[in-house]
Amino acid sequence: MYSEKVMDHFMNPRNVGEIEDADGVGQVGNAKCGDIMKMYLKIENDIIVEAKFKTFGCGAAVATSSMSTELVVGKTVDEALKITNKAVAEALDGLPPAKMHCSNLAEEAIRAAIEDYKRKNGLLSECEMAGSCGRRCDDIHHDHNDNDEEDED
Amino acid sequence: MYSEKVMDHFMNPRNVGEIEDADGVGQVGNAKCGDIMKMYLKIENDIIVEAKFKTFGCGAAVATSSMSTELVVGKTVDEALKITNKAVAEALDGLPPAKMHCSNLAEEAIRAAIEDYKRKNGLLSECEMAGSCGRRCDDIHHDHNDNDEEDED
Amino acid sequence: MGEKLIYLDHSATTYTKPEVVEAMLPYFTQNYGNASSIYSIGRESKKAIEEAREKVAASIGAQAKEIFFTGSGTEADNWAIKGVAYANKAKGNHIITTNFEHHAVLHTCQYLENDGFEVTYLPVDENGLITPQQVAEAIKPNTILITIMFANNEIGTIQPIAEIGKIAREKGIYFHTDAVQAIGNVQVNVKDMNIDLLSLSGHKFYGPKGAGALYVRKGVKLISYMHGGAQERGRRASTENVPSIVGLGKAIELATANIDEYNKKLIALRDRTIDEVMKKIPFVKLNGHREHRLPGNANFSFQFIEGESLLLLLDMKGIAASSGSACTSGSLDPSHVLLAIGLPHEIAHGSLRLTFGEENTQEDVDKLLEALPTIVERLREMSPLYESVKRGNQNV
Amino acid sequence: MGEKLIYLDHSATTYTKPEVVEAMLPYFTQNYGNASSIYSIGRESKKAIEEAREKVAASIGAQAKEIFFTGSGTEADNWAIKGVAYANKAKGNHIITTNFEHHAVLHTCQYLENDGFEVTYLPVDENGLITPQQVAEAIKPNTILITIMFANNEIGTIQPIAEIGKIAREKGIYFHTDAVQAIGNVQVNVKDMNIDLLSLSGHKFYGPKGAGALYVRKGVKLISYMHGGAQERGRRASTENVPSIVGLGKAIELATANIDEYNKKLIALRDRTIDEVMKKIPFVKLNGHREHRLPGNANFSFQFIEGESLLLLLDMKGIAASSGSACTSGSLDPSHVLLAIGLPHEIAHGSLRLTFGEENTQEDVDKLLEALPTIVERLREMSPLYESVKRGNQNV
Ligand SMILES: Cc1ncc(COP(=O)(O)O)c(C=O)c1O
Ligand SMILES: Cc1ncc(COP(=O)(O)O)c(C=O)c1O
Repeated sequence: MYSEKVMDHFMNPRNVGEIEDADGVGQVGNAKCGDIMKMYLKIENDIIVEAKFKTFGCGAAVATSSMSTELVVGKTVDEALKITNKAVAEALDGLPPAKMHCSNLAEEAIRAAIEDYKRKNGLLSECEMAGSCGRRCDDIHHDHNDNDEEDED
Repeated sequence: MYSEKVMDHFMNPRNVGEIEDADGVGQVGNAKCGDIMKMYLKIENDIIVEAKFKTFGCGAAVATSSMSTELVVGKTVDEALKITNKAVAEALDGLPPAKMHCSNLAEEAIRAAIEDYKRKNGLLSECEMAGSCGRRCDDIHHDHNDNDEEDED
Repeated sequence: MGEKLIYLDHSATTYTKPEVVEAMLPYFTQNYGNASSIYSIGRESKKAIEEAREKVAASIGAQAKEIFFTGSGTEADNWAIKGVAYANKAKGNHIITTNFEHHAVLHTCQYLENDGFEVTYLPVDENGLITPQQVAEAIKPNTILITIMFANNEIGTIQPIAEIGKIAREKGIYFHTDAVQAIGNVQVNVKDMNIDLLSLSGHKFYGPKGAGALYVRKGVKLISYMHGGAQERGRRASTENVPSIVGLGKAIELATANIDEYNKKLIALRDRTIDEVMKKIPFVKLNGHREHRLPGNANFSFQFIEGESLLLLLDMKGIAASSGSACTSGSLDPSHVLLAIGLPHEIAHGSLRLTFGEENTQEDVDKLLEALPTIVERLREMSPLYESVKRGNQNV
Repeated sequence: MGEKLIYLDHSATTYTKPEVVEAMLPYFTQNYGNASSIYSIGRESKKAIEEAREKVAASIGAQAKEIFFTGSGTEADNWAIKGVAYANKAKGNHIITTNFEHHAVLHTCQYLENDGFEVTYLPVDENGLITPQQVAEAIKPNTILITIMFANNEIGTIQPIAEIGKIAREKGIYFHTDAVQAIGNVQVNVKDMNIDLLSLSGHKFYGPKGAGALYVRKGVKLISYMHGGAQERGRRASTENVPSIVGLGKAIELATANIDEYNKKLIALRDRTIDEVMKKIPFVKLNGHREHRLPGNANFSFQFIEGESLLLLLDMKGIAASSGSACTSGSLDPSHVLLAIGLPHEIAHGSLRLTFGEENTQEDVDKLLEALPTIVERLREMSPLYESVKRGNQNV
């Protein structure tokens, strides 16, 4: 099901934990849906120097969290914002179709943490004020039961 | 499916053939239904001294024909008329449920031959004039297809 | 029996090839994991299933995701027909089929007739063929499905499936074919032939019994038939039957790999049988089309005798075959297929189907040709119908 | 993996016992005859099937002619429910079931709701139990069927089936029970329990996958579900799956022969697991009734963690188990069973089902008890939900 890379990041997640004096913290997802990702960023001179995470979720959620923290470190805030869910998934050698939403969660967690950083530092443009939270479960999961019509995968 | 006795009578049928100068000949069944039994009797002093048959039909039809000829020989006409389909089937150590109609055919063939004998000899009572021929296929076969209701066997 | 069995009933069912059983075995006792589970032995089952799916797809020119495993050919037929009918009833309620389909199709259509659908049963000709023209003419504005079998299980007739598919596609009507007898015996390509749904069954090509598949072209509207868990991408419920699916995959791979060679072999057995039987035995009729027929199918009607007796006597000689006689079909009438090609009841009762397969040889045909004339003659001698013929009253 | 697999997912599926495979094998390659055929190898198949039917019947206190073989437990459920519904719709259109049935029952009922039937889904209590009283009160003049599972597949709760059967019989309403999880684990007697229809499935008691049966009490009005040939006395079409039927018969015979001993063994494993897990791990809840549960079933919810992660880490330790997490159920929500007993979504996601079987030992439990607390703790350490708990904000 999962690639070796996913399993590696799940079994040996990088950067698990909290950053006490984080410059940005973002939490996305909700327990009802079965996954929550919390991302902590340390940012110096617009560059992300440290990233940590905590995740409640499936193997893919943990692995994408881990991979995201690796991807953002060393990047500028703007570069980090350009990390797409696709990039996270690719860095993990792919995710099963049903798990692609986990990579969305990672993308959203980075955005949320950066938003928090910007907010704290008065850097938020107006359009960014519309947050990415408040997803509903059915945005992310597929209902596979009695799907009598042709599915789209 | 078939008892050893049935198979024996099917493989080695007794009394196959015709009696040229038969005293009674009866034919029952029809080709449309898949079985025809023709019975020849030689009757002397009200006693059946010889019986022969020809049959178009399944294994059970052949075996019951053969058994019937064995059963009638040596019997008086009245005794022969008392041979039931059950007796024929029992003499063969039983028949599969779906094949019980073949033993009816045997009983009918005996009756028809004796009727013929009586008719030729002016021995027919009025009520016997109503023959036993003219069966329809569905009197004898069961329809097993899509029998959604409980069957009665 | 003592002697080697001469099995000439491959259209009823085949043995499962030892290589197929071999492929299945690990999935009973070792890799028995539920394919919907995420732990290792579950994932192995899943992988095995997907490999089998690829094989089935490849053998009929489909994509893997268009293949859904079922518990039998009958289930595939029920699903295809009911599934399309109920999914598309807003569009129309008319179904076109033939009057000599397998019961899995016929009884399903009759069931739907009781539920408000309208079914046209196209009559086949004396060889069991229908024409694309007949199909085209039967199409009405409310037609939602055409279901016509690829090859007939009794008389072996092969229909002009590609031509029918073309008509259906042009008219935008779904086309299902019951290819249970065709797969492994003739080349089938669902794309080239414009087939939207296709049923197949493992035990007709040396795979396991209780293992079928339905091909559903991407885009076809079809409701589920077996409701329950989310297996088969949510479209066919029930714990995946891993060993049988693996066996089906292996069998179809083997069956389609050297189909041309296999065909040649069967045709040689079949043609010699047909030619010799027609020559050696009087009052006999070949049922089905002489050319457009399954490579391994020979079907005869012998007048004046009944099929079950014939089978029993063949069985005593170690030859296994089948008949369309009512006595062997478990129903009131002789085979509806034989009646559909216009045989009178009494002739239909005396039918014999011989279907050749992999392990048969010309020696088997020798033995058959030695046994059959004697048996037929023996039964005729016993038949009151033959009497009159011998007496010259040949009203046949 | 290296190490021996510790398989704790017997409710998902069991391996097939070697004796069962042994019993099946001859029917693949040697006695492969079609059971509807009249020649020798066909008759042998028929005989084998009827012997299996006797065994299934004997194991549940039924008569052989009341047993019909199907391709799975799911098919048996679909047939029973749709078959009774459509056969009796002149009498009424109301069906009573529970809200925590297996999907094979639940989705079938939902399908019928779309087709004009009315379904009452009785709510189970926090242990997954319903009361006979609840059933009695739900009965209406138009009720035609009560379908309630014998034992739940996730949390193992066993219902008061005999009492429900009594009520149904008194009211003259058909009573179906999905006993797929019960057979081989608890004593079942259809006569004593007044059961009219019962579904079972071979792969839950060391038989083959793709082999089920439906018990139909003589006299029950039921239409066919699988339309086609005249197999199973004209009530369930499709070429008989002889090897699987033989395997089913053998497996049920073995499973019911020493069921008491088997139960004792499983209960010992289960009870120790439950007691120790509850003791060793904080923030855990046992799901299902402590007493009225399957001998081999332990089901927990661990707060703050998600089930799939738990399963993956257990798998790395060579332990195979399952979860009601949405991530593993392939659906939007976590297990409907866990929601039915009132668990909040977030708790339901952290569930773990352990189901013991024949080959498990107390050493397996040792290993589980060694691995599980560490794994749970590890995941909790990673969980943002656990943070706040540790900080004293224990709103749980
Ligand atoms: C309670 C219950 N009912 C029905 C089924 C379906 O059985 P099968 O997988 O044989 O279709 C299962 C298992 O999957 C089950 O646990
Ligand atoms: C043409 C045809 N369709 C359908 C079936 C049914 O297949 P199964 O026996 O696998 O249910 C058969 C064979 O029995 C068949 O020959």
